[in-house]
Amino acid sequence: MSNRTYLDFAATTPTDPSVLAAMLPYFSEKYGNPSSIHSFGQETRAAIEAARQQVAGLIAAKPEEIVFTSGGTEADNQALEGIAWANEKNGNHIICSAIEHHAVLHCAEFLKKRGFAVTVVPVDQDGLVSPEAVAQAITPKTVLVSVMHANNEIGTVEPIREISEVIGRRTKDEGRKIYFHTDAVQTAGHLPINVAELGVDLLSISAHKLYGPKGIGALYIKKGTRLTPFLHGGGQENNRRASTENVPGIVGFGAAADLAAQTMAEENAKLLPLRDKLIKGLTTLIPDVRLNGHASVRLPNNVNVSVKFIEGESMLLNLDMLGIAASSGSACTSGSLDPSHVLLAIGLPHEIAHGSLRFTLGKQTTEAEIDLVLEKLPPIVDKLRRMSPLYPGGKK
Amino acid sequence: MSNRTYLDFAATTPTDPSVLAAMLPYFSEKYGNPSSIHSFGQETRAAIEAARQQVAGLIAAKPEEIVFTSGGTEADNQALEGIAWANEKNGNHIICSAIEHHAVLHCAEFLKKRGFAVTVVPVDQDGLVSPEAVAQAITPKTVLVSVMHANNEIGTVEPIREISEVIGRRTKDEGRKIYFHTDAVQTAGHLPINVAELGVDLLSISAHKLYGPKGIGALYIKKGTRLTPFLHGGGQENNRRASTENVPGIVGFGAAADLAAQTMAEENAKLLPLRDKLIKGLTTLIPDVRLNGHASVRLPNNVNVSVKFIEGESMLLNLDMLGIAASSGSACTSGSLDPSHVLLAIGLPHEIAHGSLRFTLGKQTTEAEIDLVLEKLPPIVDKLRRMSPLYPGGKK
Amino acid sequence: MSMGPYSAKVMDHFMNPRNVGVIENPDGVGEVGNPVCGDIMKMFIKVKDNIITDVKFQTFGCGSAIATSSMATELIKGKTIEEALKLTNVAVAEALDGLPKIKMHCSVLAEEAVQAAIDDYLKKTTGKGLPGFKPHDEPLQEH
Amino acid sequence: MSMGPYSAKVMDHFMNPRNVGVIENPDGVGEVGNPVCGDIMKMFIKVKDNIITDVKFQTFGCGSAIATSSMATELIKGKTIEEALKLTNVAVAEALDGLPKIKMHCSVLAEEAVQAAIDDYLKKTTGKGLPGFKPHDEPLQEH
Ligand SMILES: Cc1ncc(COP(=O)(O)O)c(C=O)c1O
Ligand SMILES: Cc1ncc(COP(=O)(O)O)c(C=O)c1O
Repeated sequence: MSNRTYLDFAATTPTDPSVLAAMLPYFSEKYGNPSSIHSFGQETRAAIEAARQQVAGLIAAKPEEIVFTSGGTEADNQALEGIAWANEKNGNHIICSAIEHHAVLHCAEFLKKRGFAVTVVPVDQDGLVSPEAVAQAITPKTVLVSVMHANNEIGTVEPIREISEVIGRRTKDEGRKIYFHTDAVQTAGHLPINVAELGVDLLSISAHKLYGPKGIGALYIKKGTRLTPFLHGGGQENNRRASTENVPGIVGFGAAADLAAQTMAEENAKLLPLRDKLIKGLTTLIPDVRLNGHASVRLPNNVNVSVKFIEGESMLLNLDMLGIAASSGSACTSGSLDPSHVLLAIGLPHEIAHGSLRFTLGKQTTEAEIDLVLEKLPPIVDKLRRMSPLYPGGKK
Repeated sequence: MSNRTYLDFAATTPTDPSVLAAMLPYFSEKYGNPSSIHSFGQETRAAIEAARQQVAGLIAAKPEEIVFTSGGTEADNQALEGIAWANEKNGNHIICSAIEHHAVLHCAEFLKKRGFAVTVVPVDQDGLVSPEAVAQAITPKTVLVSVMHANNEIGTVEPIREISEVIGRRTKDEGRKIYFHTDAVQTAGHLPINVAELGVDLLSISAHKLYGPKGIGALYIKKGTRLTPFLHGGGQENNRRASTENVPGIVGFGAAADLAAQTMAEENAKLLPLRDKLIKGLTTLIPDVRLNGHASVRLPNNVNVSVKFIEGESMLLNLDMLGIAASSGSACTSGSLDPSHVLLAIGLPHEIAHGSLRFTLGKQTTEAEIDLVLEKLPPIVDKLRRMSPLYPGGKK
Repeated sequence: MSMGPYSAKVMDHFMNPRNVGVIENPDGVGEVGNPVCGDIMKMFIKVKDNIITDVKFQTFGCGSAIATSSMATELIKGKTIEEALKLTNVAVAEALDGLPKIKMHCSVLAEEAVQAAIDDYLKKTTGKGLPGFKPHDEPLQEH
Repeated sequence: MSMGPYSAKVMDHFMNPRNVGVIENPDGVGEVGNPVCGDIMKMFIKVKDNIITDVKFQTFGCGSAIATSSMATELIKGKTIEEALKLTNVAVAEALDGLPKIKMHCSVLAEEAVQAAIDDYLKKTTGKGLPGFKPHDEPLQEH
């Protein structure tokens, strides 16, 4: 199908053709198991070590600090469970924000059933986590704090460095390490990242959010950080992640990381005005529309609005009939009927939360596509509002 | 590099070109997130459901009984931890065989640290698990038995159906479910499998062992089996495995499963005589060589021999210099210096275990390659034996 | 273009819903659902000689909420009160060529909206409502 | 073809090991390692006027075990006993352009094999062995 408009880049991105090209030899030609001692194994081993350098480079880490995973979810799960199990004897308290991805929140729930205590720190109406609130949540039992780098639904970028500073201070006071994890799935490859400057011990990435393939991700693990492996088995990834390496996926991830490092600045320079045009258009052309997330401290590609009186899926379906792909809430949960926990956390009432739309822009996005949305959405909203029992203007 | 001879198909297989072709559209063209409601998401959702049918078909399961994972290791870990956590209240005892893959054994070790008791059932000199021994190991606290379908190192095929029968009897006696898991990573796509006939509740598969891509696998979960998810996060895979689906990997796995179902009989008819020629040649041309694993109840592509007085890696390196790729012990552990736990379990002394070689045949294997091994290996053995302090013939 | 997770029939009733709107001076009005679960259906009926002569609806909700509302109005228009009361959620879903499992609760809402309107009509005309009628006010879907 | 995980120097000494074999009536013989760890090295020396005039080895073990044995014999041939005793495992590994981390224990074995042969030689000639010499008999690698 051609002529479709994809504005759901936060859900997933197309694999860049150059990335796919880098991967291709590793399926049927260079297929050795990297753990094998023979030439077939040595050539794929070299390929994954080169990719490790590329991924490390994207976040200014050392290659040996990168462990490849099957995606962002595994990276998040590995971070939480890995630190929790390895530090059980030092404490059983975990802190995360209210707007973390379910890969963090549901994993924290799992640990809660296994004897851990979890504090969920709230956010303000813009979706910002307060470093002070994190500081106050820390107890003598806290072993891990997890706050995402930027939220996948509303695009708010969190003050990770400031949070790391308060954690650092409390670590000193307590005389014992409190680990800090950030889920950078929405920022890696999109915003410049330097792990030392951010001050994090652990950082999650997922390749398919940065024009790499699906099913591959990484966890940055600061040198010296001990964590219990999540996948148990062979000695791969320096005994930190068992299972035969997804060689083509890793190679693709490396290529995507390289490409992102090169094109990030240029991409963002293109996306920012498009994002702002869309925000301005939606909020001025359609009455009773509000922008969700912080007005300026937000991802350069994220637009999230609530359209009062109507529901999100019905807007999405109408847009889809016109070939426009957007999302309401996060892709992972769009099969669910619950309103987004993120939108509730920023204080939206249920019916407004149900009426949210997310447009996330990317490499392929053109101004014509933004104009198309601004042309097509208002009549859709109008039609749905006229159907809605909540719309004051609907009753004659 | 051309003219190389790959005889390490049990470590990993090349992705079949037809499989890669099936995957290709799902990188850069059909890239939607299957959880998305729009057309981009619906087309990939349809693709993974079609692949689920193909994989289910390979083992005579229902599509809804298949959960995709990142590989064999995750499938094994999900089976063990999933059953363990979900049944904690019913019992805390797990049984596995001494020759399980580390993905089972190390996961059992992890659970042992978390309060579970683990019984490791020994094997006989051919690597066979005795159903009687399993029956005797069952206690009122047993929740799970895990015995692999065929061993990856020595190729012995286990009596799964017989073991399932004794477990079924004990389940009746105990009046409570004892789950049965089998790691079929080495058999799926290579031997006909019918989960109902095998009588298992859980079965692990890894695509890269059957000419599919690396980084994708599946766990068969018999209808009605409740298990705690291993990866926590979004609602993918019917709430059983969070994380954005590896769409190209899943599509490739499906294509590989289909292909395997079609070609299995023919492949095995080709491999059996080649395997037997290699076994016969090695054991007759070289003195003091023994076959490891069962003489007849073994995988059609597996040859594992111990060459007395010399060490495995030195043979591998010599073979590799001639372009012949083989393995000593399992690929996953060939970076390790411990002798294989499987070879020790069948009763080999350490120095004999250290001197083992595994040749595993596959689609591309030709008789000329078998002849090449039979021509090249004897002089290598001769040379190394003449260097060995253990070799009686070496002292003039 | 794609039809998302829905049948062609659902998409037709969603994109071109029948009987949308408000009836002035209705003989019965029912409203079911709530903002928490994300679906609200309001149904208006006109009744003459025990026959539903006109019906209109307003819905806040997802695609299937709108489609089931539309289909339900079609299925009861011109029917007697007794016939309309026999309408089940399964019948609505079947008339739409099925609904995704997680959307079946919408058809329940549609059934209840019809009953709520009739309940209101009966109250107004006979002084007492539909015996035993009490719509769900909790989200109905599986969690 | 590939050289596996090893340097070209390691592969050269592995494929073409120097000084393989047995010395009849040696002045000293040492054997270190054991079958459990998978490496056994046996070293034979001929000594004349405190100088190691000939040396041979036999090794059961992996590629680096053979290469380090070979290199160690090269490094002590023609040297005095005192010079040979100064040979360290690090020197052996460096002479081979490095070894993978998990194979460093092989170089330790090679150093010890030299010392064991000299210990035997000293016992035979002076009646007492190398002061404090006691080779590892446990596997040395990390687990
Ligand atoms: C912020 C965030 N964290 C984690 C994930 C999970 O990543 P994956 O789907 O690759 O497992 C996602 C996306 O789905 C995300 O947006
Ligand atoms: C029997 C067996 N189980 C499990 C595994 C693990 O599979 P994977 O490497 O795909 O995680 C393997 C292969 O490595 C295997 O041979």
